[in-house]
Amino acid sequence: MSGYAGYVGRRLAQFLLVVFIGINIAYVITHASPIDPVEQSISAVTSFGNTAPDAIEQMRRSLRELYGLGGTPVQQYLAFWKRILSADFGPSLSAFPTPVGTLIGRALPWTAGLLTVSTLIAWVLGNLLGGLAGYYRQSRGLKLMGVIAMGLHPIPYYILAMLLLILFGFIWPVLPISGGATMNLPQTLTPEFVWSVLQHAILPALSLILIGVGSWFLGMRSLVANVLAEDYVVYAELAGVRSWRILTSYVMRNALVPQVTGLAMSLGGIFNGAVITEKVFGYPGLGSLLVDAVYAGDYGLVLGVTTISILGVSVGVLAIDLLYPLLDPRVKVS
Amino acid sequence: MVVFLRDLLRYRAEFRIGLVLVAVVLLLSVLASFSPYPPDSVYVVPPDLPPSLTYWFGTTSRGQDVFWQLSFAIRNTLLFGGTVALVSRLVALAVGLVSGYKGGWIDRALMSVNDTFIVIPLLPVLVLFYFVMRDRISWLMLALIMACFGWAYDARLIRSVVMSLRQREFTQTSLFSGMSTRQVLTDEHLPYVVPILFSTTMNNMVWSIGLEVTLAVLGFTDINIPTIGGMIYWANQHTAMVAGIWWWIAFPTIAVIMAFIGLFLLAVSVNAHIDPRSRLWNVGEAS
Amino acid sequence: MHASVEQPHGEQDVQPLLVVRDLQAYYRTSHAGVRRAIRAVDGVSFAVRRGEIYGLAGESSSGKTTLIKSIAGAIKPPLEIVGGSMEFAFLPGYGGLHRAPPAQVERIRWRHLSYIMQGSMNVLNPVRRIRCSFTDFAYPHIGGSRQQFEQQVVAHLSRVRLDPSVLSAFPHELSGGMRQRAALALATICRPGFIIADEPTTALDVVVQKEVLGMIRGIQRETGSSVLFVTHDMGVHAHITDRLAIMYAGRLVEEAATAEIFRNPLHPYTQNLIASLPRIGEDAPRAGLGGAPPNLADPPSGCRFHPRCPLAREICSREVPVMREAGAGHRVACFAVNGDDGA
Amino acid sequence: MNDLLLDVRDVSKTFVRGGLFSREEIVAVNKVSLQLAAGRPEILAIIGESGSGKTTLARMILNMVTPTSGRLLLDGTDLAAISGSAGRIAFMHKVQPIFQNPFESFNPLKRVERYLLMTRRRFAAAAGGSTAATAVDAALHKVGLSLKEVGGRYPHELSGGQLQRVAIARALLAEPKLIVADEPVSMIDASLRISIVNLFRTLRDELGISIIYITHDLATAYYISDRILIMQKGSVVESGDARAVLTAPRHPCTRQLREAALLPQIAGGGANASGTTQVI
Repeated sequence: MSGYAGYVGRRLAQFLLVVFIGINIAYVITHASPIDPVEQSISAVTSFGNTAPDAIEQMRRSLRELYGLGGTPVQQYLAFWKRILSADFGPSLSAFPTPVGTLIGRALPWTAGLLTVSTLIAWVLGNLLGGLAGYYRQSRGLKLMGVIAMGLHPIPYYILAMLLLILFGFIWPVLPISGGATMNLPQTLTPEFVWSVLQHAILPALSLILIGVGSWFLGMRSLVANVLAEDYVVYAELAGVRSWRILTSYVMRNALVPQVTGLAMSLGGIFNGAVITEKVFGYPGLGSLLVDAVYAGDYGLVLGVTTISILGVSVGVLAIDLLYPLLDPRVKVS
Repeated sequence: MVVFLRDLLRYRAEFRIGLVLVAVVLLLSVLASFSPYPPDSVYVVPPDLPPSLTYWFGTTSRGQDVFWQLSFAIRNTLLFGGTVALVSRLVALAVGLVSGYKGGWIDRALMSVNDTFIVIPLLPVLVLFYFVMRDRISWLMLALIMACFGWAYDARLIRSVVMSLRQREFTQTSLFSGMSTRQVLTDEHLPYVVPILFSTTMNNMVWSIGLEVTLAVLGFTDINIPTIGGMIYWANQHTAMVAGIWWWIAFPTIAVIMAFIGLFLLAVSVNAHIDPRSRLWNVGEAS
Repeated sequence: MHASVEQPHGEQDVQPLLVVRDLQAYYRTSHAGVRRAIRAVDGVSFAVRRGEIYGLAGESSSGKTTLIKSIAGAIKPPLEIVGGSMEFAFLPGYGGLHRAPPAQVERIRWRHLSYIMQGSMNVLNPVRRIRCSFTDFAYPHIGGSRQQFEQQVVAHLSRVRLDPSVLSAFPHELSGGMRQRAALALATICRPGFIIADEPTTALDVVVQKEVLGMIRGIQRETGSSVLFVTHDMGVHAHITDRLAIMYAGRLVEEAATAEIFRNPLHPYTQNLIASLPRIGEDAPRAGLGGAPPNLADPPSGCRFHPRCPLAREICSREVPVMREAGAGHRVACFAVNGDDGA
Repeated sequence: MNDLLLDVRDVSKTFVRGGLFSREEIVAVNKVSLQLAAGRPEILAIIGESGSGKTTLARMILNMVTPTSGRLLLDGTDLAAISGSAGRIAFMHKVQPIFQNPFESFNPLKRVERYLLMTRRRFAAAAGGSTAATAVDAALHKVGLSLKEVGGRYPHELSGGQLQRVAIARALLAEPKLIVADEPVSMIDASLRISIVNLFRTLRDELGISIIYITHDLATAYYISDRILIMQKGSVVESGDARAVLTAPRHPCTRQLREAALLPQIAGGGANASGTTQVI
């Protein structure tokens, strides 16, 4: 088992490195600005309406502190880390004085739910269909699906989300195109609420799933084509092992291994897609929160969402990495 | 190289389709040089006209000819994607070559950093960047920062190609034939790296253009330079869909989808062509 | 030209297990509009008797791999069976696995016909435990309760001197020799009547090789199986096969008892091949054959060996020699040996 | 010190696998010494099973791998001291490799004569007299080929035997004193193998080149080599005159190898000792 311990150690180290570099990038960006970010934020906030002068002063103080603009560069850097590590991003400017943490806490379940469900559906569906398409190469339906996947995969999330919005918002309005649930429903686990959540999630999830399925489909299809040439598959065919068993336990099972690594590597990109999709469909998750925070000039909120995003995606990657040995027993050796 | 291209043209339908799509988009972008209107002026034509013989793609609510606006936009968008691809290629090539040839702890360190850049979700970081820069953001600045993030995946690919090349016996034959390391790199190994470089360039352009469109429609770029995302941004600002000015959104969308699918098909077909196993697949299917 | 396979000499009463008649297997490709046929197996006839190890020797492009692919029914484009038949005694009337109904083929695979493959290192599914491979391959044929089956597997593993614990291992956890023995156990667990062994020991170190060959011999003798043993290594043939056929450029050139081939080779190719092999304790210089094996997309006319043959004469480039009895159980396809009336 | 062409003194090579968390040391070569005399060309066979370290030893002699400890001297020059392109060229002028897989020895995208011409230009241009093409042709003639057969051809257009001959011709163009051949005939077809092996003998006798012949095949080693070195798990277990070692092996490991080697001859008098169904 020491092999697995070594593997876990390496993955943990990589996780810490990702978080470390990610946070440092955020630091460099926020401190490289040629403009005084505090005054800019304040002017952005105050331009929206009347804010009492003492509230502005309080904002200015907390912003200065938040940006860590006091002291030497080293002190600024350490203060920045302290904030991140204590997950304290101060009060939100746009929803003053609600703490940024509360806002993020409210949005996080929406994003996590949407992202997890749609990513899993896309991954499972794409790999299943791609696997079948690679195995039954003569099937016309699967060939057609390949062409569709080739057309869907390169389209960016925004364009697809917009097309879905046009289709289901203007041309054939059958689905809710905005929000996370019907506005005035109480957010408790009633059947109406759950049904409404599901309905509202269809379009955002669909735009994530369509593109996801396309890319997993193409990847799996070419992986299967390679696995088919492996000796153990040829051998099992010669042994008269049932073709369903060959497809599942020999072909797909082996082709899935790199697709799991692929999932870990593309989590960041999928998260990008979720941000924009949420905005298009007014879904109340992190993406909408981030974009609205920019419009409102809410520095603490932007920084908070960015940090949480980096952390969240890294945790997702780490989780996949830790599960990976279940799928590939060879990991302990290399 | 010539043979390679000829084979691609002859045997890969994807390559032919991709080439046609990219050519159409390129043609459109070249036309920008012949535009009768400067790109940034507004109200030069009557607003809100549907497509007609005079205004092929109609006009916008801001009094711009969609056709000429689109040709500027696609030119800028391609230029943007090209810049990101070019700069990130330099980084990817440098990291991939060093990592692949040096190996050892240098390789391990570089790949750790590399994997980090693959994982970090870029959109929030870019949004943060815009938030800090605001109106000072320029397309070149955005291109450079995207390039700083867009090299990682391709560096890994290049590294794996290089590592396998380094282990192949003909590399030793070349060295023992008295070739210098530089000669081995440029004469013996480059022909294997170039196709990878080409296909990753196409994929990288798809990626960066997609991100640029996303940022632009949110208004997080320099919206005064016409790009595809910028056009959609302005159309959204004027609620073009609701107002029925569909051509303002439809044509840029069609153009950019053509660019995406075209570039992607080029990348896929080159990739498939250099993979010997899928070549066998084709032989099997041909018979 | 027509090569006939008569009943094996002197054993009319025993029906052979496999009879291959005038088999032609080509790779047909069409590349850039140019149709090409690589005639990898072109008119091969032989019979494998019950309970013998029949050796097949040949160089890299001799077509021996294509021949066993055809016999095993692993025929995928661009490979095509153009003519001839391959009749197994346990699958009569079809002339080859590729013509039999799939249900029939599934029934006989592994039960009657099994396979030990080239590069046996990679024949075991890397993400499945060895136990699962045994279940996948053999359980449908053996049946019974799971415990009985497992007992049977364990007992069989002991024949190749493997501990039952390997069943719970993944292939990468075993050494090369252990994997090869596990593959051997897998191929013989159903006590098949016919085993195709394709270079089964080529990748192994000599000590392990000898051990594995001994096990193949042992199991074969115990079960009475027939083995078609294919390898380019003449040392291995000398060690394990009963009869030996030499293949050159898609055709058989000679067939006899293995000892007879080594003591009294008749075909000039075989003669050169045997004479060129160095042996420990013999210091005489040896000469190799000139030239190179032909390109099977465009093979020489007549006897395919004639451009390299020291005994070539005029007829050799014109006509194809057929396999003829040149002694007791010794067949050879050569005009110089059989005389010009060979055609 | 010029009485030794090659002096390998107590070299070891340890590979480290894993990284920060799991470290594993593998001793590939363990304190091996061997000498080749200058001016007295010979063929030295290094025999071992996979994992015996014979290939790592060859790579150290070719300066492709740096030893963890010990010294290698070629013609009095310490391999560790070689630096710069001039030093490298001078080294390769003395030692040239032949690899196992002839199909991999040349870049599949390039014509094979490229390597011949390049070698000639880099190592023997000073020799002057003939043009590069005639020199290449002459080298090819030594291995039984000609520029007419090989010129303009890509590797896939030649057979394995031909490619291996080209590889030898290329090595000859550097006019080396030593050739290190790692399993040079294991992928060559049986009917062509012996002529390549004979070629090595010719190189020794007619061109005065010493050859280190790495193999697992005892029979060819017996056939051409003067001296033999048996390796097991990184160490040399037995060495000496080829005939003596192989006909009367002393070390149990050598004996085991010798017994396991399957020779292409029928043991004893009867058919296959097995006496199964048919004895004719």
